Amino acid sequence: MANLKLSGVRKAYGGTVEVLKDIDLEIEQGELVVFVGPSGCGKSTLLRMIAGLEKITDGTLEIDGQVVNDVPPAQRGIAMVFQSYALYPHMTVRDNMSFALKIAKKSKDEIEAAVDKAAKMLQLEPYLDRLPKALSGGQRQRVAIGRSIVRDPKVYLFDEPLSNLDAALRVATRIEIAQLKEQMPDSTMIYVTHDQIEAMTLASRIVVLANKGIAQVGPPLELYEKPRTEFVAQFIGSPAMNMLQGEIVETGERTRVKMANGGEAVSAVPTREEDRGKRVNVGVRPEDFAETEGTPIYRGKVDITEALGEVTLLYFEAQSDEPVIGKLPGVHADLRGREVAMSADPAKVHLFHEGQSLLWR
Amino acid sequence: MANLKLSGVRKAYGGTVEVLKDIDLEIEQGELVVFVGPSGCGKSTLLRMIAGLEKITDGTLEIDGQVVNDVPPAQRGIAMVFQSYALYPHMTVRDNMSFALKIAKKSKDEIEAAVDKAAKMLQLEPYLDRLPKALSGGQRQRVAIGRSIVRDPKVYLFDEPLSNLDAALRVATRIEIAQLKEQMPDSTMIYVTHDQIEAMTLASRIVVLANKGIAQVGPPLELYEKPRTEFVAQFIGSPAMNMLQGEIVETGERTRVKMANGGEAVSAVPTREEDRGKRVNVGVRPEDFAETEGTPIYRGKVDITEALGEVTLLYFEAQSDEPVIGKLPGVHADLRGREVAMSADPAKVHLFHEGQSLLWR
Amino acid sequence: QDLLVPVGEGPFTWDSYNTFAENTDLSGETVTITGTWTGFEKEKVDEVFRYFEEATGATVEYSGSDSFEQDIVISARSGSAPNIAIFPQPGLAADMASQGYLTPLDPSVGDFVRENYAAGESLVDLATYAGPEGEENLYGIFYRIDLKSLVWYNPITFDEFGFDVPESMEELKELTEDMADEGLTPWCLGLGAGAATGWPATDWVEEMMLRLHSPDVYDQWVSNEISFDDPQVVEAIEEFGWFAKNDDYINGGAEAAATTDYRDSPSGLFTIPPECGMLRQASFVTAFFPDDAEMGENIDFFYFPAFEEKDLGNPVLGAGTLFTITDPSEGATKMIEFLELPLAHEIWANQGAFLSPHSGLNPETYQTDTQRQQSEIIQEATTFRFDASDLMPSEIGAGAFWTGMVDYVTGSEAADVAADIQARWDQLN
Amino acid sequence: MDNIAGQKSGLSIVTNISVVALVLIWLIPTVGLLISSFRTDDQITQSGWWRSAFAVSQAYRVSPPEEGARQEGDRWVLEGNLFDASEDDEVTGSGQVTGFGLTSRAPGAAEPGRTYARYQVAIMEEGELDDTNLEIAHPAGEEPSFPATDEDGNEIVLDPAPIFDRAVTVQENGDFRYEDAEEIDRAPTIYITAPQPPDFTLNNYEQILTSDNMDQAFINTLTVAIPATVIPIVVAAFAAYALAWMDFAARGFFIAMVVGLLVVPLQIALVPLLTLHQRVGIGQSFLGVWLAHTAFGMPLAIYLLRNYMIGLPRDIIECAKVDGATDFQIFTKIVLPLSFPALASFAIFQFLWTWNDLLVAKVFLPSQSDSWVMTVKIADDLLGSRGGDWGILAAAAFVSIAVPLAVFFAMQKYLVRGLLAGSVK
Amino acid sequence: MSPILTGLVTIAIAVAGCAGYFYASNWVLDRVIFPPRTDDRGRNIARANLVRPWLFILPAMLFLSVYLIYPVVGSFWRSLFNRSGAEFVGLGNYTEMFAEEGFRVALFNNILWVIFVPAAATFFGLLVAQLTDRLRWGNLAKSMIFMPMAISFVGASLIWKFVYANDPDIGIINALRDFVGLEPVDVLQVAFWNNFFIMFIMVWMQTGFAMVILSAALRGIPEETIEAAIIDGANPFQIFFKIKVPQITGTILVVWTTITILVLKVFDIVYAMTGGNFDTEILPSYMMDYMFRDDGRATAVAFVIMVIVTPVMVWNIVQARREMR
Ligand SMILES: Nc1ncnc2c1ncn2[C@@H]1O[C@H](COP(=O)(O)OP(=O)(O)OP(=O)(O)O)[C@@H](O)[C@H]1O
Ligand SMILES: Nc1ncnc2c1ncn2[C@@H]1O[C@H](COP(=O)(O)OP(=O)(O)OP(=O)(O)O)[C@@H](O)[C@H]1O
Ligand SMILES: [Mg+2]
Ligand SMILES: [Mg+2]
Repeated sequence: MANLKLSGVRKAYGGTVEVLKDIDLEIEQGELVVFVGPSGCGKSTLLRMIAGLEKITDGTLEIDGQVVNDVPPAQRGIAMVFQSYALYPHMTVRDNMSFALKIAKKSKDEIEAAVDKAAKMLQLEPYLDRLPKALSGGQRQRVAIGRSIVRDPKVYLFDEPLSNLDAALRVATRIEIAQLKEQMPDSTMIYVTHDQIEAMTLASRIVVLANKGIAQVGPPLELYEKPRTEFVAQFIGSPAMNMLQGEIVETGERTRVKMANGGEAVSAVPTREEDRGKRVNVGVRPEDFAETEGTPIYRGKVDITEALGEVTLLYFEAQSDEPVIGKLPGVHADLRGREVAMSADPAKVHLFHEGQSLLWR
Repeated sequence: MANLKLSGVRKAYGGTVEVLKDIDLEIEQGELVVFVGPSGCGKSTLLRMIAGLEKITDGTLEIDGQVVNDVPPAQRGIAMVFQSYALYPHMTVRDNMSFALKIAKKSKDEIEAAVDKAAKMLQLEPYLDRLPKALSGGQRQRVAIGRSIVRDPKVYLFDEPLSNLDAALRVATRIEIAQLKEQMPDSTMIYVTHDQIEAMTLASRIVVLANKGIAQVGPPLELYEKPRTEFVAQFIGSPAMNMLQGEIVETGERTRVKMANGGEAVSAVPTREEDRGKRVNVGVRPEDFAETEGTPIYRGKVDITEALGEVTLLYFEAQSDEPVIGKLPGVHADLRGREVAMSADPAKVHLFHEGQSLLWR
Repeated sequence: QDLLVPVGEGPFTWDSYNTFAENTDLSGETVTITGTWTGFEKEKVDEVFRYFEEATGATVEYSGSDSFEQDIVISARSGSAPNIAIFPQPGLAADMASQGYLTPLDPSVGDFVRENYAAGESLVDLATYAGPEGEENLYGIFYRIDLKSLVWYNPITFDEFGFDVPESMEELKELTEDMADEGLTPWCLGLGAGAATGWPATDWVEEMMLRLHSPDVYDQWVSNEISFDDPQVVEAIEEFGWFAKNDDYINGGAEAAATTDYRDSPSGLFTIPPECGMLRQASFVTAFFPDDAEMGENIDFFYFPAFEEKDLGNPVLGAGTLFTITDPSEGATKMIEFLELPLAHEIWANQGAFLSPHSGLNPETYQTDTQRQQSEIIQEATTFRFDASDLMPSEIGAGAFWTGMVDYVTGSEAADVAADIQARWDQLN
Repeated sequence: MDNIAGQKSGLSIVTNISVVALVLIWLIPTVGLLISSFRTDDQITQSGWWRSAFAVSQAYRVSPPEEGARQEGDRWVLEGNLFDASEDDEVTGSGQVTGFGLTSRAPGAAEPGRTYARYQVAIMEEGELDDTNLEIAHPAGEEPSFPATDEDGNEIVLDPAPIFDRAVTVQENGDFRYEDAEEIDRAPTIYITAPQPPDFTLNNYEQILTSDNMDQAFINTLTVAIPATVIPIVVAAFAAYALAWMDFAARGFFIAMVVGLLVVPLQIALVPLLTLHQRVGIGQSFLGVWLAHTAFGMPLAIYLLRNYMIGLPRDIIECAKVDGATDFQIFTKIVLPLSFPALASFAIFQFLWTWNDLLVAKVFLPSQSDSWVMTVKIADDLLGSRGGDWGILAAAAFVSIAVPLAVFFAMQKYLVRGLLAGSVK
Repeated sequence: MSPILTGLVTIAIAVAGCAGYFYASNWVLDRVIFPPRTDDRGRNIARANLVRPWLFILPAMLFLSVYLIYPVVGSFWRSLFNRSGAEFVGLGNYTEMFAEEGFRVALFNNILWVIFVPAAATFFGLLVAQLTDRLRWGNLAKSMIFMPMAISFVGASLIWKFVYANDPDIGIINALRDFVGLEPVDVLQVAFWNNFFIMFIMVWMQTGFAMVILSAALRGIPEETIEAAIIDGANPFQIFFKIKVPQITGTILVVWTTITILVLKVFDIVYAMTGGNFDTEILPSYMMDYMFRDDGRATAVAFVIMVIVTPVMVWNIVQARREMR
């Protein structure tokens, strides 16, 4: 139940390998912030710095207004759930959950009350006397969460807590975490994940990390709808947003772009007169493409179709390096090998400077 | 370049633990058959029996018309790609690929030609002299495939070959496998996977295993559109198909069902007069649901919404054990907590006997 | 390598050697020998064997080992015994003979010993054992004799302190007390000898047995006709204890004796200031004197005296090593023959720290006067007895007796120790 | 974990100090031995090895020749330099007198530059007058002043006056003046103490390495140790593979058997085996030692290797099967190369063990010196004949340690890896 | 022939002979007995595969049977006969032995050894493993501590004779006593405690072994559990005792067992240090006193040792069986 503030945080391993720099971020009490980013971008490192498991090379970390750079992990009032669960394998579920409290020399009654409460919340009561190895993956993850809860920390930290679970369990546990958050609206949570769906569904705000820094911070849908950079645009959403080159030919409330491959795109992004003639990248998400009879944004021969039942993915024959992908609802196996023309709702056509920032800002 | 026939195949570990029984399956030359099924259902076991790595307890396995139950793996003309790649860690890529040929005492030239050809096909030429540990996951997987190709086997067996790769790589390698199959249209492949998208996109036929046997065999879209059992219906597609109880009130070309929770469903599944009054399960995929003003199939309060950008998942407050989920295109965060009525295109409303088989057959 | 002395030179008895050499040709044959001599002693005995090689053309391979007693049993059992084994103890040889591992010598050897060895008869007796079938045979020939009843001292120290060489045990005990009074530790005593730790103490007890009781009692003790815990034996042990269990009398204190190596013990005589005044040890100990030891100068010896009041004469304790054939061959037989030549004895005598019972040996060949004097002691002896522990069964003489003495020196009561040893002896029968 | 925020550095200091302490305790014995192996026997008994870097004071007896003695008054006088007079290199080399005396009891009783004299005095002992010698140090050229009592507390009677016996004055550089009440007709004995500079020597090693048959012993040890290391590895590796990866009826039984035999004390086997060897005609020979070592190392070898091999990925082995390899090929081409760390770590153990073995070598090898191994050579020959010769012993110990240490340091990294997989699982 | 050459040739023959067996027997099996001819190659290969495990395991089992099982059985049988082996005495050797003071002392000491040495070696090994875990010079420290492993028991005894020497100028212990003004003592003669001084030599040697294995085990502990404990507020001691040690109990027990077994085999140290005097005899050295003199007694002692090891052996078998599941 706390707010966190990172100012100018930098991390360099061994003094030389810089992993993160200039991280400024404020997290309010009650938020659930998700860190996403490509593998190796420093998500775990940032989380571990907040936990105190890594030293902060430069900058300050404040929790509730207090600089805690040199405060040992145990005194920061945080709890962490690890990707590998990190349960103590030689202790029963109950002992796992009460370990921190015992270390803190809490009274027996107090411990029991806290453990029972958490166990109830997480439906772990039947397993309290089992050893971790006698639990399924999902149950283990719940124990790991329970272990955090009993400590009643100011901040919860989750490092890819679901990535070791299989698909079905992952969905179920994800929903459980969402419900848990709802039961503890005041708790602050920071969550690291690889999984877009987790990020989109759980986060109150998503922090996209890239290139040693923060690429964008914002609520999930804002990132989806208004990615600030091509990187974020392509990172959020799957398959990634298509990027097509073009040149602005008409400005104003709506913008018209002449595509390099001959088509034409209309975007709801307003431009000013002086933008005319500028080269832009037109971004269209595969799911926003639709077959068209009129002037298409893109026209190409379908190389492969993947029919997923619900939707069909169209892989166009590559004309440049970047593949173009379309996603049409329903089944369209017949499109394979055919020439298809695609366009999109102007509201869903994004424009990017070649210099990467979203034009319309 | 062979066809396979399993007749009455049974597997019992240690003579008592029965894992598979009554497996009858014919695989034609040139097919790519995917085995799917819940974890532990025996997919790997079946594949390993075909490979000769497990003894067949009962029944026969024929390859090209010859019973091969007692033929050792090496003589069956199969090649297998393992989930863990199973590269020989102490051999270079080239040695890995030529191992089988050396064992078979092929001439040096022959080996070199085969390896070079496979390496070219899989774009492995730059890595031929590296050790596996110096390769990325995707490259390793390609080596594993290349190792199979050089042997020019009758049947390729893949056991979850992509499950150790990260999301992006998985997509890329999946497409590579699809292209590979296209280059070798005559080769027979059997592919085990957990991943629905892989199954849907790669398979010429999918074999769904469940309850020690085969639940359904068919082309992917057939399984999606016409699942023979509730199990298959719920297994294929994500989130799983919603199952709602109801009672047939009108029969004929179209069938009307009165739902247990008050709604009404119309299905394009034809029924006969004598079916009237029968209790059925109405299956609707979340993505087939749409908001309606008219009589809904289902009406409920939205408990949680998960906005994925492209689509929004609606989790309805549970009225019975089975959760009901809707998937609407676009963003609908505002639906949270509201009462929503859902219906679906009659063509997409599936009817199941309470006894599990799809009615319309 | 050159011979120690070129054939034909010096006061050595060459004639018989030359005859032997003419009559013997063992070219190409190898004679393997094992024994306990290692280090300097091995070097010396190798010189002797070199003359055998020179004479016969055979090759002699001698190996000396500290654990000879074990090794010989093991190799005999595994059928890879050497041709000749040199036993430091008749006891073990008797054991081996009874198990059939030794080959009887030609009776002529016995006759030779009787005629040509000092106390020849007894030396024959000591080497005559019952074989596996119970028949008695001569199995070995003694070669080197050690004189045990010697006390070594540093004349300079005696001179500076004004001590005189004692003539009787009474005087020796008095001297011991005097030294202690003067602040000089009287005795150096080292019982340590690896696995054989304790044996020097058994010599003391044997000396005391000979000085307290008649030789008959000694013989009975050896053959266990009187038990080990007989009061007479206990008395001897305690007499030893008078010296050894008094911290003031022993360099480093009585307990230190048990861990001091016997090869280390002489050094105390030579240090400045001296660590002790006297050392009772056998003649071979000169091998362990420091390099700068010079007989008559800073080291000398006197006879370990007898009690004047007992009137038992001048008993002398000795020991000897015994050549036996463990794997018969022409070479082995010839080697035994070779030992009958005075030269075989003279060569070692000439290298010092060696006494021989061979009467044909030219005394001039002794390296030092000391050796000559020692051989005189043997001549003057009224009683000569062989080391008792070497005659007892090896489990006692090379086992229980040793450890018992260590126990005694480090605190146990004489009677208890003796009883333990007797108990062990009882088990053998 | 060095990265944890707010960590106290005190703990790491304590850790460092404790490790230093432990390492020192562990090293001291060996270091002591090592240093001692470079010292002469005299030095070893004179001063502890920990003081080997400093000069030690040592006492010497010097007898300057009596030539040149002359009479001065009622005394005979001999003058000269002790260092010149001495024939002992050690004495000459020291070059400095730190003390001197007239008896070996008190060789350094007087400081250089003073006079040390012996008088005959009368003392009162238990009420009776007695004569005794009294040694006393006093400034050179002066008369001594006698103490009231001697060292035993007896009163010294100065009347009649003490009678001069002899005196000596020694300067630091060794110049001396010896006076005697009687004519000097033989070399007088003077004791001095002089510092002996630290001195290290390779003599001990030279003696050991050039001693009879040492080279033979070294080769013998290798002849024992190498096959006794390789044979069990080969045999055990095949068995371990069979127990890990091949399916056959009695597998479980054999595994239990191997584990059970792990603990059989090998002494139990010596007597029966020796008899057996003799009966089948092997007797005492290298073949016998190899067989014995192989067998005694076998349970541990199979146990370690099997544990390691079973940890190899099943997929790889199955893949090789699919590739057409027979079990023999799988073993030689896949499993063996992959088990290298385990093989190496067992090899280290077995090598150390066979190299250092005394018992098996004594029992199964002939007792002749030409088939001695190093341990036997050291234990039965060197230790025996040089019981008190610490320097030689120390050098001998180091000679025997050298090869195993070299092997150990060379293979160390495999040891850890092999064990990691072997015993920890 | 020079000894080096002889040595090399014998080494080569020995090693080649051994490898040759496996190669040849496999060749015979595959090519001669069950050749994979085209008509019935499947069956022949399968049959060859049934035989092959036995080919692989045969030499090892031969060694084990002849050199370990046969002696165990043979020894027991021998221990029922008198010293010369001629007369059957039943359990006579055992009863006589147990009646003897010396044996009881050895037995008692041996029990001390079995308790103290594995415990102390494991303790020190664990301590060092833990302390050096994060140390920059940890590997160096470990090498130093492992070094005694490479020394023979005889060599080690020699080293410690130095340390324990009576003379304060040779023995460092007495030098220290001397330094603080105490009388030198002969530590090998201090009743009862001398056992511990001798045992410490073994501890000194085996600590390295324990350390190597335990530090590998410590490394194997998942880092996250430790980090979780740090976050839970555990101090370094609590982390060590409550998190690390419980997670490696299995390894600790393995180390413990191995050292226990070794302790029951080693006679050299006692032999060289005291020759069994001063009440320091242990069973293996006691047995050596009788070996080749009284085989009846010697084998009886060996059997007592076997009996002491039996629980350890059973425990190991149980452990191995469990692991196989
Ligand atoms: N101890 C370390 N020393 C040096 N570099 C490190 C260390 N730990 C991590 N790194 C590097 O820091 C970068 C960030 O690592 P981090 O684990 O934070 O990435 P991540 O975003 O969590 O990746 P993933 O999604 O794969 O978990 C990586 O490039 C990694 O190689
Ligand atoms: N050696 C064995 N002995 C006994 N049972 C086994 C053995 N191997 C597998 N099984 C059981 O057989 C069943 C099928 O296993 P299999 O590995 O074929 O499943 P799967 O469908 O491949 O599962 P997954 O998707 O998790 O890979 C499982 O219940 C498993 O527990
Ligand atoms: Mg991470
Ligand atoms: Mg599987």
